[in-house]
Amino acid sequence: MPDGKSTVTKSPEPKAPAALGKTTKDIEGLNRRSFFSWLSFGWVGFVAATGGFFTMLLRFLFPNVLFEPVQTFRAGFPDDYIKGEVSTKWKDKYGVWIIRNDLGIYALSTVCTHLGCTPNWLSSSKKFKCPCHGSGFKATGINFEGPAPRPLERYRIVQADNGEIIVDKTQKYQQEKGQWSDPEAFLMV
Amino acid sequence: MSESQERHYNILKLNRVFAISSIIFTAVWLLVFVDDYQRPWKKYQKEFRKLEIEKVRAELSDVSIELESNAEYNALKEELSSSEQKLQNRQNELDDIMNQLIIMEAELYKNNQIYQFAKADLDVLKYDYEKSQVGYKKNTDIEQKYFTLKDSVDKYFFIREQSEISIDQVNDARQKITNEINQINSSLKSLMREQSMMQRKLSKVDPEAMTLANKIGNIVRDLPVLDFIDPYYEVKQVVVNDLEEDLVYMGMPKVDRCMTCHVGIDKKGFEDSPQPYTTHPKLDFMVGASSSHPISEFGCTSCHLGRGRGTGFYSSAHSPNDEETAHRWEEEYDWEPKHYWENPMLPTRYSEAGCYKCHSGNMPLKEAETLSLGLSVFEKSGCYSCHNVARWDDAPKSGPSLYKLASKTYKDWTYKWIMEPRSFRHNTWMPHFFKKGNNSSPKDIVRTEQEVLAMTEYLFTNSESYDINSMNITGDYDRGRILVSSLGCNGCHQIQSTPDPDYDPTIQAIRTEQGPNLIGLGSKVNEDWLVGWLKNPYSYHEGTKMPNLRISDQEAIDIATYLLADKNAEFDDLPTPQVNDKILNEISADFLSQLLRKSQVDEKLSDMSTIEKLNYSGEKLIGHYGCYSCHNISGFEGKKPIGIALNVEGSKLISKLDFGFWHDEIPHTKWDWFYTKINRPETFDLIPNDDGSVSVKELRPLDKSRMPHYGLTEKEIDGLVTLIMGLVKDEIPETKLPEKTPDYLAVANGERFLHTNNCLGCHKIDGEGGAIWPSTAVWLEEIAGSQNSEDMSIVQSFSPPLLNTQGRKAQPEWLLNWFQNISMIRPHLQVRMPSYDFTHEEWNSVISYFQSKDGLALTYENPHNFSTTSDSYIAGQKIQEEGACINCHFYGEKKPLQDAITWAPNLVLTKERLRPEWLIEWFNNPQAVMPGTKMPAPYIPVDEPISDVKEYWGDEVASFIGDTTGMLYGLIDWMWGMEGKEDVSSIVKEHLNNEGYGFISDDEDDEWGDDEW
Amino acid sequence: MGSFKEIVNTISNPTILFTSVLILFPFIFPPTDWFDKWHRKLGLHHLWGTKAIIIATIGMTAFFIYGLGDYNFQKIVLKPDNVPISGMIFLVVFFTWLSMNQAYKNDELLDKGQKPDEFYEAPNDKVLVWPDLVYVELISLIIMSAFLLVWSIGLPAPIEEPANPTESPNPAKAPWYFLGLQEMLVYFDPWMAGVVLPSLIIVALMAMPYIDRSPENSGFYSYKRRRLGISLYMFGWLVLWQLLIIVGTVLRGPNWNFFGPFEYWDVHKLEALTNINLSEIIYIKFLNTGLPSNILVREIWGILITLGYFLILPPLLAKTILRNMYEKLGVARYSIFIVLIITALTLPIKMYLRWIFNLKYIISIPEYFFNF
Amino acid sequence: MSENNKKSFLEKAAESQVWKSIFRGGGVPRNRRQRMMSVLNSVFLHLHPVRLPKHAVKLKFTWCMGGMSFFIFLILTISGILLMFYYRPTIEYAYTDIIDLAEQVPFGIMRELHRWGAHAMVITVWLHMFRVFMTGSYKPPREFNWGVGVVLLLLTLLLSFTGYLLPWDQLAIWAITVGGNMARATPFLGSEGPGAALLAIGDINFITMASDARFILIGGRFMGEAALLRFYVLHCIGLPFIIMIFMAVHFWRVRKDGGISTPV
Repeated sequence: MPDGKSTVTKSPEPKAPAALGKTTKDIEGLNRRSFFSWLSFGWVGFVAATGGFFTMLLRFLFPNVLFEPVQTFRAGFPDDYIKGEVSTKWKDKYGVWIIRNDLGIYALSTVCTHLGCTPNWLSSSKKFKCPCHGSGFKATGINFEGPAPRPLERYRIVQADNGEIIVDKTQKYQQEKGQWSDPEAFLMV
Repeated sequence: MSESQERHYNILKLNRVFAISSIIFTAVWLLVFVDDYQRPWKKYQKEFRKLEIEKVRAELSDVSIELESNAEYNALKEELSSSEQKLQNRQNELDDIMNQLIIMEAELYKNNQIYQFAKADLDVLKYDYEKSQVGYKKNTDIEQKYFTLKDSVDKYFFIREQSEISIDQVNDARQKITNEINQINSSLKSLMREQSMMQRKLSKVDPEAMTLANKIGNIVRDLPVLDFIDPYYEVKQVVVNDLEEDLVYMGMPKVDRCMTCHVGIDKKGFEDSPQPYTTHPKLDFMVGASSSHPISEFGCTSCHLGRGRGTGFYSSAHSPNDEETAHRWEEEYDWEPKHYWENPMLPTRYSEAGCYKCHSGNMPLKEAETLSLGLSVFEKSGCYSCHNVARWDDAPKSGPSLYKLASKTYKDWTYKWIMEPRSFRHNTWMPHFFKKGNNSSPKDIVRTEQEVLAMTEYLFTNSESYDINSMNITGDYDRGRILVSSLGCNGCHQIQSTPDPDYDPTIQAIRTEQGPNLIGLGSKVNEDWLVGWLKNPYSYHEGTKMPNLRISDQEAIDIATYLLADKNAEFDDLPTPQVNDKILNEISADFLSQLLRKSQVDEKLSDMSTIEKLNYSGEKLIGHYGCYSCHNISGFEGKKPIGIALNVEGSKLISKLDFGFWHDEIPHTKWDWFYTKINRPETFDLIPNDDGSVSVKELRPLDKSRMPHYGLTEKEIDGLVTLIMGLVKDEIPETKLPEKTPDYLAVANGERFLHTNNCLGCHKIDGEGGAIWPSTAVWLEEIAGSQNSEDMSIVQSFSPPLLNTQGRKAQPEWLLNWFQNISMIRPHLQVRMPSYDFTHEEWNSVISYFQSKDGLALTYENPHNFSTTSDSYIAGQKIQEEGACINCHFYGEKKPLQDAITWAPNLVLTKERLRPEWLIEWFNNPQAVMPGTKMPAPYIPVDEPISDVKEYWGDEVASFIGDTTGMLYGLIDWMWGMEGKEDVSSIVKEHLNNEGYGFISDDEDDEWGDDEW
Repeated sequence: MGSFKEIVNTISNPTILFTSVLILFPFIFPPTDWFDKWHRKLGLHHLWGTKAIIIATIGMTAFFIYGLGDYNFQKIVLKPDNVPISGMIFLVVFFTWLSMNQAYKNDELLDKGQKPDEFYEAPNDKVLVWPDLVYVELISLIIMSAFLLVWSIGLPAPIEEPANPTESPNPAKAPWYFLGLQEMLVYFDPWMAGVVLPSLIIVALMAMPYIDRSPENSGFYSYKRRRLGISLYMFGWLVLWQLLIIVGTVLRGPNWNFFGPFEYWDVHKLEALTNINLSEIIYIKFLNTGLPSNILVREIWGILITLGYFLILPPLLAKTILRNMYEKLGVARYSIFIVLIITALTLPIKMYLRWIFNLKYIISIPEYFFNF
Repeated sequence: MSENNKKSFLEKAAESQVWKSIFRGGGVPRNRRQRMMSVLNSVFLHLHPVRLPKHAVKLKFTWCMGGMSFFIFLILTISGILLMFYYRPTIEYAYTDIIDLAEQVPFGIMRELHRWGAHAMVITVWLHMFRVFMTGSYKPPREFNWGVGVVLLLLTLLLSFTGYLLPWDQLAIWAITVGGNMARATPFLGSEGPGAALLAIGDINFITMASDARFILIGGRFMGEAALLRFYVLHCIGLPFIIMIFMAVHFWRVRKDGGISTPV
């Protein structure tokens, strides 16, 4: 502190605080071990309590219930879906097509990968056709005509304990990233 | 300078204090964590988990045992091992293929990548190429590049495809080898599906069925602090965004956490488990995911009320069903009524109140017996007459019209009746206004007597004249008795002289109380009036619900003779007091002083004669007690009812209900207040004493509670309280209400119409109604002995017809016509369909109810075409011949061959009356359409060899062999071709007069048959 | 003039832009004597003269004014939240110049054996804070407040359509001061670009005084004596921080594709997605076998390269090029310093690997979200 | 008397008891002592030393960027408090409250001031750091204060980032979504971060969307009401509280570590 001395404050130099560990005449006779253990007990306890506080703080930030819109829904049983057909049952409510083929069941997003319109399933020509700009997708979700840059996305699909299908929209699988081979992108039945 | 001089405290001591306080601090923090971890609901979830484990284990062992004993399963298992053996022999071959595949798949991966990358480049180039065409300068360079690349992309595509094809070929080869084993495996899998599902389920809940890692995870996931990640025991909740919790100034989306403890509420299989684990008792109707009220869309408290966010017994505002439960709860759960929450949970006895929020337009409400009973009682008691409820805005007054009272009855009777209706008719719906707890002191009685005298006087003075022709025919008591029990009077009226100790109020029971209990009429009405009334009720009171039964003069006299023979001597002997001027003055003064000063009142009174005073105070008293609310009384047209409106009574704040001096005697809940008010309306005028007696508050006569006493049973009051608790101001969004399709509305309106007009007092529809049946049996017993009356099929055949499938059955034009012009259909019936004065619209609403109920839209229908020369017609003729329809049915004026007991409608009517489509249904299985009917399915040759059919039934029938419907259409063609007399009533009458029904009876002395009628 | 726009569009392509900046940078901020020699030979030291800043200011202003005539440029630059960036560009250029200008002057003074400019009075020659400093502060407060108020009046704060979590805008951009990080996402997985690298920036900044701990040459502007330090800092601050922000804000359009400042943000513009992992290059292109199914085997090459880069390169450098530095700093400081530097260098390295070899990831274990 | 008359009104006022009680040392600072005292005795001004080396008051040397940052912080605090009177951090109201600030609230320009001030502060803090680096002022004995300064820079960015969400428009939520998604990739602690999958016992994953680092930030698995509230609390209470503590340390250490950077 170069200019500390040139200030006009006349306050006396603060005395060095008494070091905690320093023995004095009064305590010289005492057992050093007990002296240290009290102090260390104290600090250990204090640190533990502080740890408790921070644990509380962290846990406090995770509420026990969430008020989030449900992103998963139960889509009935596998037998509700006919092999080789596209079910549009959940299109309006959840934005999902459920398709069953010879191997199993998968859930396709109804959002066109071009500009986000909702294509229609044309059962006669076996394709999804987007009414906005004419993108076409096969029943697998693969794009084959029109401006859509990539295939439709698939959602996570698993089976509940009672055999019901659960579709989880929080998890998407993109074909171009090779994610369709993920075990939960496809339900084997 | 020694350092110790600069210290005040001994540092060692401070260290010690520091250590102790730190340790205490740590301990307190631990306590905080323990406190947070202890949640009241956890023990229930733990307990439920045990139940679930037990259940799944049991199910799994059942399934496994079943599987072990399944022959197909065992065979498949053996097959599997043998084909595994076979496969082992070809293992080398398979390994080769697999190695080949790996190489080829690597090839494909590469080729695919080349193609994909080239295509990606091509797409970019395509964009550039397209973009380069914008504007004037065409870039041929890009164009050329684009097309060159396009060619090579096509080439790469082809290469990739080649790889794919060769892989497919190899795969095919592999599949050929493994085909057998795969097939066995897949059929094994499908057999074991249930078992593996159970195993999976068990491994999720049962630690013993878990892997070691999962077992550890199972513990770790529920440790304190870590239990936010994926706890097994957790607060469960349902958020219903469009149903709102009323927070006074705003609605908040409903959040229900009831299932946190009531874990089994939506799971089948816990029906017999104790609370709170029990499955919802009506899972298919409520709560269940596939029911019409799934828990995810309706929550719990939207029906049951309570504090849905609560996860503790007390904090969720449970309400006990009765006092005993309350005591138990106090002991077990430290329960007390939840303060600071306006809508505590409804006790189970009132839980149907929730139904009314959305289904206020229905009657009866399916699956809600208590509420339906409440609605029925509310209507019968005429509660709505004094207490406005929007639903009954247009309903007629519930009591009989008093416009022409003087022509019907006597002053004395009227006085005694008003004073104490139940002393005349034990189960009347007319309530007691007097001799209640708050007006029974001798002083009160003296005044009451004068009040009633005044009202009687007013009623008679203001009664309109009504001409009655008296007839000079004598009636026969017995004939009257038989007529009353056979015409169908018992669908609406009882004749029950003493109270039934086993009376159980139900909608069905109340149906027979549509009209008054016909006892003591001799004390009440005069004969001429009664005869006139029976012949045409509408002429006495246009709005009456009593229909016209097309009763002849003789019949009317007979019935009157029978009914009037019953006199209530005890009632007749009750005294009628004299007019007491002093009291009358007091009464008149009470009313006059509302408008005038004391001196003016005295002056006015001295000017009035006794009769004037009687009439004056009578009018005022009728206004005061609100008699006009239920009865038409001249001088009170258009007056507002005297009670408070109940439209949102269930939402009333409890602070607005005055518990008077009863705050310690009656639980502080809305429903207990309502119950008390209905059960003993004067309660809040009384003061409870310590010894159990009551004293009356100091009240002026006009300040006393006027609410009358109905003498209802506990069950009926519960129904009313349920209804009142359902009258709430909640705004329910359209999405949660039943969809108001035309069909839905038609059915709802129809059901209400049928209820209001008591159609189900006589008819039965889909198992509901038919209140008259027991009295049919009584009548049968009388005329044909117990052998017949105990045979339900005979009782049914002599009761009004079932209305099942009526919409599909009848041709609407005919039905409308018939309603307005009733004629005989079932020749054997004594019961008569009355003639109602309903309008066209009303009848049409009934018809569209029938049609909508059967899913039939009102559309134009093609007439049924047929030709009398067609094969079909001739076949039909043959079938009716063989089926001997003539045994029971009239063919025009041709009488059936059998006795009248089995008679059935005239088939000539059929072509106008019934729909061919329904007839097919009917012929195929009469019992399915009308359970209990005596109609057999017509016999048609189905399984017989065609040659036999040709021989016995003829070529025409044979041409329809294998076509059941075709044959039945033949029958219809034949009926459509029938001509003849439609109205056979005279023939029937003559036959019955001469030959009777032909009951097979022990008692051969059939007096009925001899009667002239 | 159309071709000027095209030239600007072309040279602002990250590849060209970054490469030219990378080449020019050591000549502008020479880290060593050799570069300094060329710096002066090329006359680049005139950049820090008075004329240069006047020309630069005029040039930049002219460019902006010219650019605002272009619809596409205008649309990006005048987006309310991008306005501070334009201001920032001027400020950064000016203050870089100001500091370098003073540093060069001081360097000359020091070279002459004189004291730096800040010493022209004796160190103890002090002035009173009241009123000199307090007054200046008051005035700056007033000017700053007035400036902010004028800015607020002139430019309404943006409010777009109501939040819609289901409809993401294309492109979706982080706040502008984080766009440097978002730009790094192109080359790194989020865990690197969004978590590790930002943390390292903080750590590196904090560690700086503990690595460069000689108290000399502090308290005045100077370049010559802290050449390497300033050069490195300038590279991080100007290139990896400011430039990436500008690139991320102005030059990245729909689908995070590159767009020149005068280019229309066409959603349909495509960039070939032909990136390939190291494992694929090795196993598919070179070895012609399929990808091994074992993750460790599949990624062993990438793992070896990475380990080599982080574990073998530092001691190697310490023995060779950076011997002097190693000896000066000691093991601990050197290790921290070198790890920070070579981690920072992974960014340009990966950029070039991407541009040259289409390399996506050196290590690619998407199964565990570990891509590097 | 006549002497008194010559005193200006200000001087007279400065001699009053009221003045003296408020401003210790008394009088209008005319002489050296008074000037020193006016700095020393003011709780606000005594952040400064009494005297400074001459070059340290030269704007060319200091750029005044540290001071500017502090001033902008004050402006942001005041305008921020004003905004809190009208802004409600719920998804129902947040957006419309901002519109009302623009359209209806008197001097709703406070919102513009707050937003542009925030951007300006980011820039001034950066430039302050740049200046400190260029003068070598991070070197000992100021190395700790440089670290504090780095923390202040980080807090400034976080304050700006948390405030960015509050208008609850498309710009806001998508900027925060992009930023917040990076937290998801935190190694081990983010649900999509490397190594998160290793933190599992059996079938139970310990790092999921509902238990990772991003969740702490946005209070939910998806951007929503909880995120808005958390950002609001952090922006208005949490981060200002922390930044003020660090600012106090920073200013204190500027004095204690030898005042404004001076050649050694």
